[in-house]
Amino acid sequence: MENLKEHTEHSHSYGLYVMVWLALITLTGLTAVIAGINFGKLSVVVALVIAVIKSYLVLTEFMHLKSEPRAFKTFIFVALFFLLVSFTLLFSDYSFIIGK
Amino acid sequence: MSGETLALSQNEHNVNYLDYQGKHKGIWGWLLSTDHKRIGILYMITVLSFFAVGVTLGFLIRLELLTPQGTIVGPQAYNEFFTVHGIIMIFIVVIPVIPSVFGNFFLPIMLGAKDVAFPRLNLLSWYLYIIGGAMILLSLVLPGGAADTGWTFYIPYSVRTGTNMIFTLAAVFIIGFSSILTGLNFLTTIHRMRAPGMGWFKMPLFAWSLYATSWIQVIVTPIVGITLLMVIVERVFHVGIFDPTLGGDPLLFQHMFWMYSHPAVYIIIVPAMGVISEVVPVFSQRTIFGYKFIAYSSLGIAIFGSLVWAHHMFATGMSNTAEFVFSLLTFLVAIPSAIKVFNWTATLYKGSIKLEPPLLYALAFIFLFSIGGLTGIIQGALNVDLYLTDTYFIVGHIHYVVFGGTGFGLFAALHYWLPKMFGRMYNKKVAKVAFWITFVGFNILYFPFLILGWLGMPRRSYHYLPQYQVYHVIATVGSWILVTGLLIMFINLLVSIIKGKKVTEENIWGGETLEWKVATPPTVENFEEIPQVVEGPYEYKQNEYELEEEVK
Amino acid sequence: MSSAESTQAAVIAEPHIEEHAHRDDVRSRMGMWLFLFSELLLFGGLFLMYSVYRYMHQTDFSIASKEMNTFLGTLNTVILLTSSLTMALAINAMQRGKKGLSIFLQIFTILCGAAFMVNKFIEWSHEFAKGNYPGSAILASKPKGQILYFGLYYSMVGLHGIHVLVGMTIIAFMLVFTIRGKITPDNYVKLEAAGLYWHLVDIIWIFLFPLFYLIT
Amino acid sequence: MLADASNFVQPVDNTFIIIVSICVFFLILITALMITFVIKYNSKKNKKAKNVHGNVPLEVTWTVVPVILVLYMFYLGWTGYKHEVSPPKNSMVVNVYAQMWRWSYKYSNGVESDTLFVPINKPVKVLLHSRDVDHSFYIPAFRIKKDVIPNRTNFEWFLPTRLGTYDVFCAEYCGLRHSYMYSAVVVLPQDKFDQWMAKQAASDSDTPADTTSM
Repeated sequence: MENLKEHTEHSHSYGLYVMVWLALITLTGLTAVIAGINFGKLSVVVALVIAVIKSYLVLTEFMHLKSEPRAFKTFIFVALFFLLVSFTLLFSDYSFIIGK
Repeated sequence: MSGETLALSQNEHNVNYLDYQGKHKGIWGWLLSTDHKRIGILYMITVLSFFAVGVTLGFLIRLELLTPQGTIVGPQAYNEFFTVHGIIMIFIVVIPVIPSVFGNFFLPIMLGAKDVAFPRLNLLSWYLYIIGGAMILLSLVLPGGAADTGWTFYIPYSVRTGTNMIFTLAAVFIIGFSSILTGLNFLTTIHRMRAPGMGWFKMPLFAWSLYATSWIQVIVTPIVGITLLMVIVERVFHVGIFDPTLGGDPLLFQHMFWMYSHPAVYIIIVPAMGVISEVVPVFSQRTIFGYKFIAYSSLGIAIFGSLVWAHHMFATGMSNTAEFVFSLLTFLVAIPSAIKVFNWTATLYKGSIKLEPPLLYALAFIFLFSIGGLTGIIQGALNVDLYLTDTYFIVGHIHYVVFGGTGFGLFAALHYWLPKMFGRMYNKKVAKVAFWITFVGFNILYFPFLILGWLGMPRRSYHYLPQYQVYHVIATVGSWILVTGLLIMFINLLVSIIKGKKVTEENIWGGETLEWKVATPPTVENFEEIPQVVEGPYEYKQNEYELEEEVK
Repeated sequence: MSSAESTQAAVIAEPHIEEHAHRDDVRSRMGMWLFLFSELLLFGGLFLMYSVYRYMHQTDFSIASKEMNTFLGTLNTVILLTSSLTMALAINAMQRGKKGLSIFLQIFTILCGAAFMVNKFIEWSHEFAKGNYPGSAILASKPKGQILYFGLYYSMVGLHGIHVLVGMTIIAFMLVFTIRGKITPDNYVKLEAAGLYWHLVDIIWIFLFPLFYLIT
Repeated sequence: MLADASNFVQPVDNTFIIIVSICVFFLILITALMITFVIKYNSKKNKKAKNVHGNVPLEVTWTVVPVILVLYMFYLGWTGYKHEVSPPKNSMVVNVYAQMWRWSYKYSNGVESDTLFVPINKPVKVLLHSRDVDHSFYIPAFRIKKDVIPNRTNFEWFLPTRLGTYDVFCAEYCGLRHSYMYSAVVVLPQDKFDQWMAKQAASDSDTPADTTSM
């Protein structure tokens, strides 16, 4: 399957890139504004959610992940999954130590 | 282009890789070669040289421990010896050895490719590797002394000690980088360069094991890289990261360190398991038992092995939740290894077994690795681990896994593939004698460690109480026997490379993987034509035809 | 001239296609992506350390982050995002055979990187002037959580800065290759790889920005 | 040879022996099978090999059986561990200070000592403090060990069950004289312990400068 996609052309238009860029700038502004408002504990979550959305845009559009073979997406998933699991396991120690 | 020159140039590519004269002549033809086979040989020479240094240090450590204190060196020298012994053996020898030497040489051939995906990157990896290795060796002789922290570099001692820490840490970082590059090279090779017809489940199990290993390398090596880099930064700029005087948590260092260094055990052992999965069916002349179970268990080990790091830290006072989770996962990670051991044993069943040197080493691997794995299980039990951790029990365990496992896997690979690589056969009788001496010496050396551990002897101790001496003496005598065996083995192999009996037949042992279908030694391009793969790697169809004949 | 070239092209067309088929762009990009994962996990390790310390010292982190210049941080984010856009456009322009435009966009990307570094320099010298640098007595007298905050700040932002410099160097090489005609509309995988690296640097900053500048 | 002097000796030894027995059984099984096959199916005797591709029920068996066994081992280890981290409320508290390369002990009444004196059959809870690098407080005769980490206070408890003097080691490598970082724990009858404590307290009050230096 991978071989078929070997010569996929990335025919993205300039316009699409500029739109993505505008979205990224808007989201940056949004993060900065939201940081001013005190959401308490939620503010980290909100900031990270926005950062994830931004990274998703960069990954799929600027880095053309959406037109790459499926293996590439699996790779990303593996890497992020590993980080997530490590994070969880690491906090199985820390969150309970502080809680004591 | 005239027909004559065309024929000549083709002929040049059919010449064996040892005699090939490319753009660069003589030694530069090796040092600048991007041929995966030549790079494999470069690795072999360098890794085995480092192995010799590591063995020498280990030998000296054992000599020192012959008496309770002060046999040949002082405590500072002793601490440096066991540290450098650990660093060399772990980071420079057993982590790279099988992927870099045999992976480089045989992975492309086994997949039916002409080279790895990124040949120049491959050469770069080797250069990074020898730079790192040379730095470790230099640290031994530079003023200030070699690192004396143990190979684990635990904070805060590693920010306090006055030895050449920065140099050593940087060296390990560079070697880690080399390891990452090799890993991504292999992953890309396996994904993109399999011969037509070679689906994932027609890949040899050695390739499967390298695939799993490469993933661990690419994913976890950066974590230890950044951790060690932070220790350097902490020492140089006094940046507060781990140092408790700057608010840091020394245990976070241990978490980050083991997040890599535990999976590193699987980087070490899984390729050796791949070798065993090649050797056992070939010398039984039958198909492997449970191909898919073995392939999947490689991946299973890679995945679960990355999730059990904190079992090195049961005694550090982690939260009960962490102790629970990591102990449970530790027990579960034993399962895929157990599956492999059972499958290898079952592969011998109803085979037509030739007890040649490679199989001897492979069987020794299964035995010694089982002891290593089972002693690991013992330490998975929390209350037992609290007693046994940081004693000689763990030193015995790690040597059974790493030396008994990967070491004997390496010896099996050497005896299995060297004739193919150099077209010369070693003396089999001498090889068998060397095997028995090595095997016996190994057990005399390391089994007393397990007893010492149970008796409470702490590890990394220059001095010990007299009640432990008898076991230390036995172990030291064992080290002499082991070194004798190793010397005989390596001299035998070296002599064979230089003036052993010439072998030209392609299939020396009756294997069915692709490396046995190319010339001995392989030509520069490996294959004149990229082969079309139709069958799995260990079909031994002949057996089934014969069976059908019998039925008729 | 042009007709002579085209006939020559027709003559060598077949071997050229063969060579093109032999070249596996997916393979090159796969190698690059795998390398990016290593980079991602390199920073991932730092993010893990960050999360632990922030969890342990929440108020100290918040207090220390007040020392940061949010305006410069936001400006730098915008600069880096823009450079990502121009890098993507540079590759796109090359695909369409617009060499001149691509060269211009690559130069613009490098300049954005330089602007980012200048801002960083201003920020860091400001912090140094205040005494918030590793090893200083002023920082050492602060609560432990704040020492750790600055330790992580300098390590993570510093490492990211090194990546920006490396990225700029790589793009500079690509610029030379483009000018010399080594990167062409049907062989631009090198430029793509450089772009991937640059975007990764951008993504890491996307996370660093809220985690260091916007703690409430 | 190995002393048996605390309440944890039995559970640790039992767990160890049970797991070792299971392990030895499997080791012997594997080794015996390998040797049998190598002899029985040697190419001299068995010229033709037969292909056995796999056997799913067998694979499942040798996956499930080990899973059950390791879960049982986990249970043994976990219950033992739970016991070791649950000190009784009435435990006597002793602060242990580790530094390169010596141990010191401080009782709740301010008495200090280089050797740990404890009364027999009374639970003792030790709080572990490090003054510099990582150490590990290890008493083989009691089957306990816990790391001593700067910036953290770990604890450990035990119930001494036999009179005598036992070794205390540092089990975490801590530099040049790590292996000389010995100390001893002395288990005394209650009355002897009280006498010792009274004597120490008296001598401490003679030299008050010493106690405040901690």
